[in-house]
Amino acid sequence: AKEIRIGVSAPITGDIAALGQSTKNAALMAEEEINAKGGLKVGKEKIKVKFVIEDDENKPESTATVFQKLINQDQVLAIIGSQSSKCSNAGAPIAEAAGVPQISPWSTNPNVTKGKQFVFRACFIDPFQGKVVAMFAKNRLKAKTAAVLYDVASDYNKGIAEVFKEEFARAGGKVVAFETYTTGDKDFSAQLTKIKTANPDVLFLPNYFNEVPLQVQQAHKLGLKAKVIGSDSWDSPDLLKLGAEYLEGTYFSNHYSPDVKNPISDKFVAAYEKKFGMKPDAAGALTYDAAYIVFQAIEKAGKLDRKAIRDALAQTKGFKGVTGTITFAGSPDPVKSAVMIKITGGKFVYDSTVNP
Amino acid sequence: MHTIQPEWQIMRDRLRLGWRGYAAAGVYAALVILVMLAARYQWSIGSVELANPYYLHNLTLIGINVILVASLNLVNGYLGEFAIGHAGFLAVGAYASSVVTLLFHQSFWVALPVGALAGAVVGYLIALPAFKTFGDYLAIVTLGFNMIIVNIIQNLEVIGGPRGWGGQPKMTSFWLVAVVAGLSLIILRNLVYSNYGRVWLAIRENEIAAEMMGVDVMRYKMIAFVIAAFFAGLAGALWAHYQQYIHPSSFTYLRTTDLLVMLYLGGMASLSGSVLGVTIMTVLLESLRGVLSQFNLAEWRMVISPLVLIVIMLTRPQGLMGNREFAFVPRREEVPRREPARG
Amino acid sequence: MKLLEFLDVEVAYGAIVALQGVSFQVEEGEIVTLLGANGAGKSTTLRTISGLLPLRRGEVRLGGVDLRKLPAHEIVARGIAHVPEGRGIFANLTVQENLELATWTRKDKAQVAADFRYVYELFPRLGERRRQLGGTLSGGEQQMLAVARALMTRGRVMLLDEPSMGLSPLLVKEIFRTIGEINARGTTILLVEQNAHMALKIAHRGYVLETGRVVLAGTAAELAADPRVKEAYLGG
Amino acid sequence: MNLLEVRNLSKRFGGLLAVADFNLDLPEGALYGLIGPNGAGKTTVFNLITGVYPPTAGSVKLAGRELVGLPAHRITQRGVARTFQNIRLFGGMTVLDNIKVAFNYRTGYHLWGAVLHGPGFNAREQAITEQAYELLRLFRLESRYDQLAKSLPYGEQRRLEIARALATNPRLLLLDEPAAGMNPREVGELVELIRWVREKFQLTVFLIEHQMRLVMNLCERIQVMDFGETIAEGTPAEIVDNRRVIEAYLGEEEGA
Amino acid sequence: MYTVIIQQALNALQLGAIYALIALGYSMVYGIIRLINFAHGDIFMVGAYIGLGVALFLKPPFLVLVLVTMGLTALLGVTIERVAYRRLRHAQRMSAVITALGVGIFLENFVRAAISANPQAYPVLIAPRTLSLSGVSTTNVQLMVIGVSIALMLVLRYIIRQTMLGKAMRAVSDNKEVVPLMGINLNLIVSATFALGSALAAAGGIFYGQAYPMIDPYMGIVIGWKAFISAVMGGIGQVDGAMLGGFILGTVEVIGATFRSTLRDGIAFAILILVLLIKPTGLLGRPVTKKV
Ligand SMILES: Nc1ncnc2c1ncn2[C@@H]1O[C@H](COP(=O)(O)OP(=O)(O)OP(=O)(O)O)[C@@H](O)[C@H]1O
Ligand SMILES: Nc1ncnc2c1ncn2[C@@H]1O[C@H](COP(=O)(O)OP(=O)(O)OP(=O)(O)O)[C@@H](O)[C@H]1O
Ligand SMILES: [Mg+2]
Ligand SMILES: [Mg+2]
Repeated sequence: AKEIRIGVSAPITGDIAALGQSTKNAALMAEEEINAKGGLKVGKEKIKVKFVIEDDENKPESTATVFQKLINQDQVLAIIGSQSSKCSNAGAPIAEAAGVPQISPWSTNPNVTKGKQFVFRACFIDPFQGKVVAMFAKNRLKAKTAAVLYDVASDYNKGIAEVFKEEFARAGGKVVAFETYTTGDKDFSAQLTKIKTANPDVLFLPNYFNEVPLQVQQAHKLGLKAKVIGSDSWDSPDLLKLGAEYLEGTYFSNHYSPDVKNPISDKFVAAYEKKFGMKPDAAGALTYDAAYIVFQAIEKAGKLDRKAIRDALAQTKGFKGVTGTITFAGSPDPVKSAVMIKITGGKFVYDSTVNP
Repeated sequence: MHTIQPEWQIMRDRLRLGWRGYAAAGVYAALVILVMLAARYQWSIGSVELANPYYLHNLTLIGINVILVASLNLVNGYLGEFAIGHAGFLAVGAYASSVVTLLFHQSFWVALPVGALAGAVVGYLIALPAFKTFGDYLAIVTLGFNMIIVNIIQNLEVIGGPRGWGGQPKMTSFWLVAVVAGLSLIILRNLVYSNYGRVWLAIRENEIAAEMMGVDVMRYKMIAFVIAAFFAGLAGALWAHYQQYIHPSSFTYLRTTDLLVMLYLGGMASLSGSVLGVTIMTVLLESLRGVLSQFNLAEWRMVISPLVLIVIMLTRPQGLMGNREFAFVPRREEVPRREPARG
Repeated sequence: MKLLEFLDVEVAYGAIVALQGVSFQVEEGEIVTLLGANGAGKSTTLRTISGLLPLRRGEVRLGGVDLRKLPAHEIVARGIAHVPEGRGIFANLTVQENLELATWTRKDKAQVAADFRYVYELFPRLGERRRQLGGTLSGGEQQMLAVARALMTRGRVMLLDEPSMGLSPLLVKEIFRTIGEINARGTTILLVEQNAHMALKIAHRGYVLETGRVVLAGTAAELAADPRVKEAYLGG
Repeated sequence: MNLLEVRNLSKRFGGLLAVADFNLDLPEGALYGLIGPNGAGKTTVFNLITGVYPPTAGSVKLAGRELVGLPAHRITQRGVARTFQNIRLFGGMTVLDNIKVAFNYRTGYHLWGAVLHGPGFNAREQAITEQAYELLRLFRLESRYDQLAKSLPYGEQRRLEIARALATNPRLLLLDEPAAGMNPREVGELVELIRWVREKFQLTVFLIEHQMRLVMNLCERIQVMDFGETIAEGTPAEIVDNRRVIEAYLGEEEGA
Repeated sequence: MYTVIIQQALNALQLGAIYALIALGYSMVYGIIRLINFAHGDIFMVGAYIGLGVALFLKPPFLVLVLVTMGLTALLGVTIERVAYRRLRHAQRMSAVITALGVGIFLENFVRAAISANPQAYPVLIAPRTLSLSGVSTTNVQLMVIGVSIALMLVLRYIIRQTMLGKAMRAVSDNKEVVPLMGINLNLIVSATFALGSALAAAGGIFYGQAYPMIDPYMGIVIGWKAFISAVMGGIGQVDGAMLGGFILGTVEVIGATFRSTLRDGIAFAILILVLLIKPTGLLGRPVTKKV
């Protein structure tokens, strides 16, 4: 039987395996939904969709191999992935050279799409988010001084941290401590002790959800008083499981909030919860959106041709997804709004929307 | 000595490459050409394309890893040390060559030797203090330098820092890797079957006795280490201009661990073992990928592959080819089938 | 009474057959010596008895009990005390600790204490150096410790593998004197020696091994007088 | 003319004075012995001469040139070779390669030669192989040339170790208990071998041994150590009658 | 300023104690059978998961929980030795090391595939209390981690120095061929070694879960390497050395992070290399005498 194959490159093993799992979940869900409707309508016929999901181990070198396999062995029409920017960066030259449209759900580093014809993303980029958080700290929280603790070995964390530093200073604030650690660390007390001496108004932690609880907890134990803010990497149901009490009253920026009345998002969250027994994280939601953007593009292209799909993708306009409205007009980086979420009563609660 | 002429005949022949050597080189070259032709004219059996770019990609990676593993074998197999910082030199080669092409806008043909030499120079600087220690202490010192190299890269914004660095021109191709890997293997083989290889093995077997044979142990250790670093640098330069994007996380101990597994799987002190180890590991991991993704079981790949590794090690503890070579790797004094005749 | 029996034993290291059908026996209370050139299979014989090597064929019996299926540590517990070639001292344990370990299987606390007194009396040098690490002892002292350790296992049969190797003439004499003394107190001894002169002096009987076969057997006096033995092992 | 002159050589390990004021004049072509109880410091003297340990004090001159301070491999290159009390062959290498290692500092080719395996390289390697093989022949080991050293029987390992030492082209050969673990007949053969080697290679030999048969048969003069100190020195006949030597080393009756 | 120094010292102690606990097991297995058990970090991880399971399903008192977890993890360690290492005991050293790497990767990914890739929150088994004294804050958990690991070291030290088992273990490390000739079952001693080392790692896992209450399948990798580094720095094979090494690595990392956190790893390793250059066999390692 004829089928439409779409590749997914996900970090199923390795340091962000949890994210790989939600990527896989979201992809399979999209696959199931579309096939339940008989598949995609291409030209006159309906064709079923098959996602080929491969483990890129969150390693750039493995991602390259995965892309080669997906493109040449599985003959996929498009690739969703990878999640971390370093992996998308390693895959992008391959997709570009082979003329296969690639859409990364979650790679926020500006370089990923730079100079590429075939590479897109479903999320906003680091500079935007860094600016959103800096403005929020300055204007909403009325902070005068700020401290940052981030993972120096991770491009994502570092990217946002630096934009934040710049934007916060531009807005008239002062960054009094700018501390780092390395992926896999569990003890941050040395850095936090140093931060404590600088006595900042806010502490910005643009780090992954599996590290943030330890950081806030240790900050708490050291008696740090600063308000804590974070970024989209906080978004995971596990964040609260791991340390709700210390996170009370903290804020983070995100791609979307289930609280914002949006039928698409409501439906997605409900279905996901039903199927997998947990709330989806942003990576899952973005993967789901990416899948549907690709679906739409294939149908619009009207033929199973990579170049045509790419052209259709580039014309995506006003796509309504779980994470908001996505438009690729003239740029592979969508112009999207961000939301700020506050952790209240052990829950993620929508706080405000920041438009670009 | 007239009486021992018959044995001499045998040995003299073994000193040369001999027909086996030429045959091996010929077969290798023919295979490479075949693959290239298959790629060029898209030969296929049924619907299976023979030189599918994915296969070509894996062959290319095998070639790069062969350079890495075979050179690491000098230090860990022949010299018998336990160095676990090889990924550091890979990083040096990758980044140094990228500096040449991306920052100085020079040709890749300049960058390639620069990468290798940078590896060698850094290797030399590290070997100086590292060989003051030995055994597991040497392991930690080499690991430490590897981490320091990665940490320095993370802190250098001009070369991308933790974001990684992309945009290298795609200069490395399958045929280039095939040629470079082939030449590297010939060079390593030549070294191994010379005074150097002999002395390395002697140091491995008994360092003090080697010293009593007049061996400047430190010097020979340094030579092995620097040569290994040279080839790692070379591999790094090739790799950076193949993948067109490099990231510090690709050069940590996890990468070195992969190399060690391939090395010891193939067997210590065996160049054909290194080739075999790399090939088998790559083929194993990729075929698992192929099979498992059919059933959406990608998450079991890393569960099954270590089990296979363990079973192989338990059944062949010395590695697939430990201390042995395939017959077609020409070697002096290989064991003759008959006792040498007394003349 | 036959205490130790070795019946038609074949042992191999991979493809190398080290013993090809060796038979001999040791009576209770005897000193029996095994002579042979380097590589004849003497050490292999001892290692087979104490279960360190598996048999390919044949039988080993201690007081009628088949030892073949037992692991080495149980064979020791049944009364074989083996002083290995090269002594095998635990270098980072003290003299006292080396001896204590040899009592691992023993439950008779009182007898153990008495045995400690006995060996320290037999080897006063060891008594002086109870707290010294085994590895720092001189060669002769290490040899004494190895013998003492074997005594502490309370073996009925002591297997000694070249106890005089590397010792000064004075110590060689002392070791042989001690072997005689241990035997006089009731321990049966199977002695492997290159120093055939001394071995035949204290042994009751002996066997000569050549490339894994017994080629000669007899009383010590017979062997010492045999021209072949004279030629090959006594240096003419 | 003395080939080896050792003056006031001492070595201290922590609190232990392993060698105290050791002196030796070894004439060119001589065959001397060193005996003494276990732990007397004999092997340590060899280790000091060959540069394995630096001495605490003293000097060692080979043909008038100071050896103390040189690294061990330089001392070997100057012409001092040795064997070890417990055999130290390159067990995992072939018999022939064991010998060929000794040529490492006079291969006559450099790294480039080895990398390229050019004609010069091949000629030199062949010459080395020929010389090594010739040595094996002299030691009746040629039929074993391609076996791993560790697979040889003990006696042949001893022979190989001596052959390997000779391959470094020494002027002075130090043998540490060459007869250990040999039976009397084998010792007899070893005596002949050492004599023959000395003639054939024009060597000066200094050896440590506990088997008096060998020492008395072979050595022109003997030096006796105890607790690091030299307690006697003389011809074999003088030594066997020396009271102190009998008390410390030989025991009451004549040596076995 | 003083408060910062004291605070940092406490931080260093806690981090060091965790490294030290795991380093102990590394060092012991190494000291006795010369195997760098690269799976040890993952045994620690599994120990933490077992502790979590026991806590969730049985809800026993803390002490019982620790003992049960130690027992179960010891069983795991013994099984791994039996299945994966015993056959390689007489093979060249590196074969077993590579097998250990394989076992480690297997454990990580098995736990991930079988349980979840998501990090798990660790239940609070000891009610945390923050203690503050003139600007220095610590918690009872922090003090417990430090205290218990020191206590465990003392126990281990006693076992190895004074008991027959300990003597037999040291004998195996000196000369394993001769051990059976003393009537001692070599396999039993090796199993005991793995049992002890794994049990300690399990204890480490639980204390870790109290100090950093979040565990994931890959947490053993980094900690494992650092424990290995600690063990080597202290002089591998030395129980005291492992402890010392752990504390020093903890301190060095804290100093590095305080001084310039982006270069922390670089600084930490530079210091480590320096230590090894000055004392090439680790701080408490016996100098290897090249006895000739
Ligand atoms: N571990 C081993 N592997 C292979 N062959 C061995 C091994 N040990 C001994 N052999 C061989 O078995 C034969 C008998 O050896 P064994 O050690 O029993 O001799 P031996 O009579 O004790 O000699 P020696 O006087 O040298 O101690 C020899 O040919 C020897 O090379
Ligand atoms: N590296 C070392 N460190 C500490 N002590 C040492 C070292 N080498 C030798 N010794 C000690 O020095 C003394 C002399 O040892 P040496 O090996 O020279 O004795 P020897 O005369 O050769 O004895 P044997 O006849 O038993 O071989 C001994 O007490 C020995 O323990
Ligand atoms: Mg023997
Ligand atoms: Mg000696």
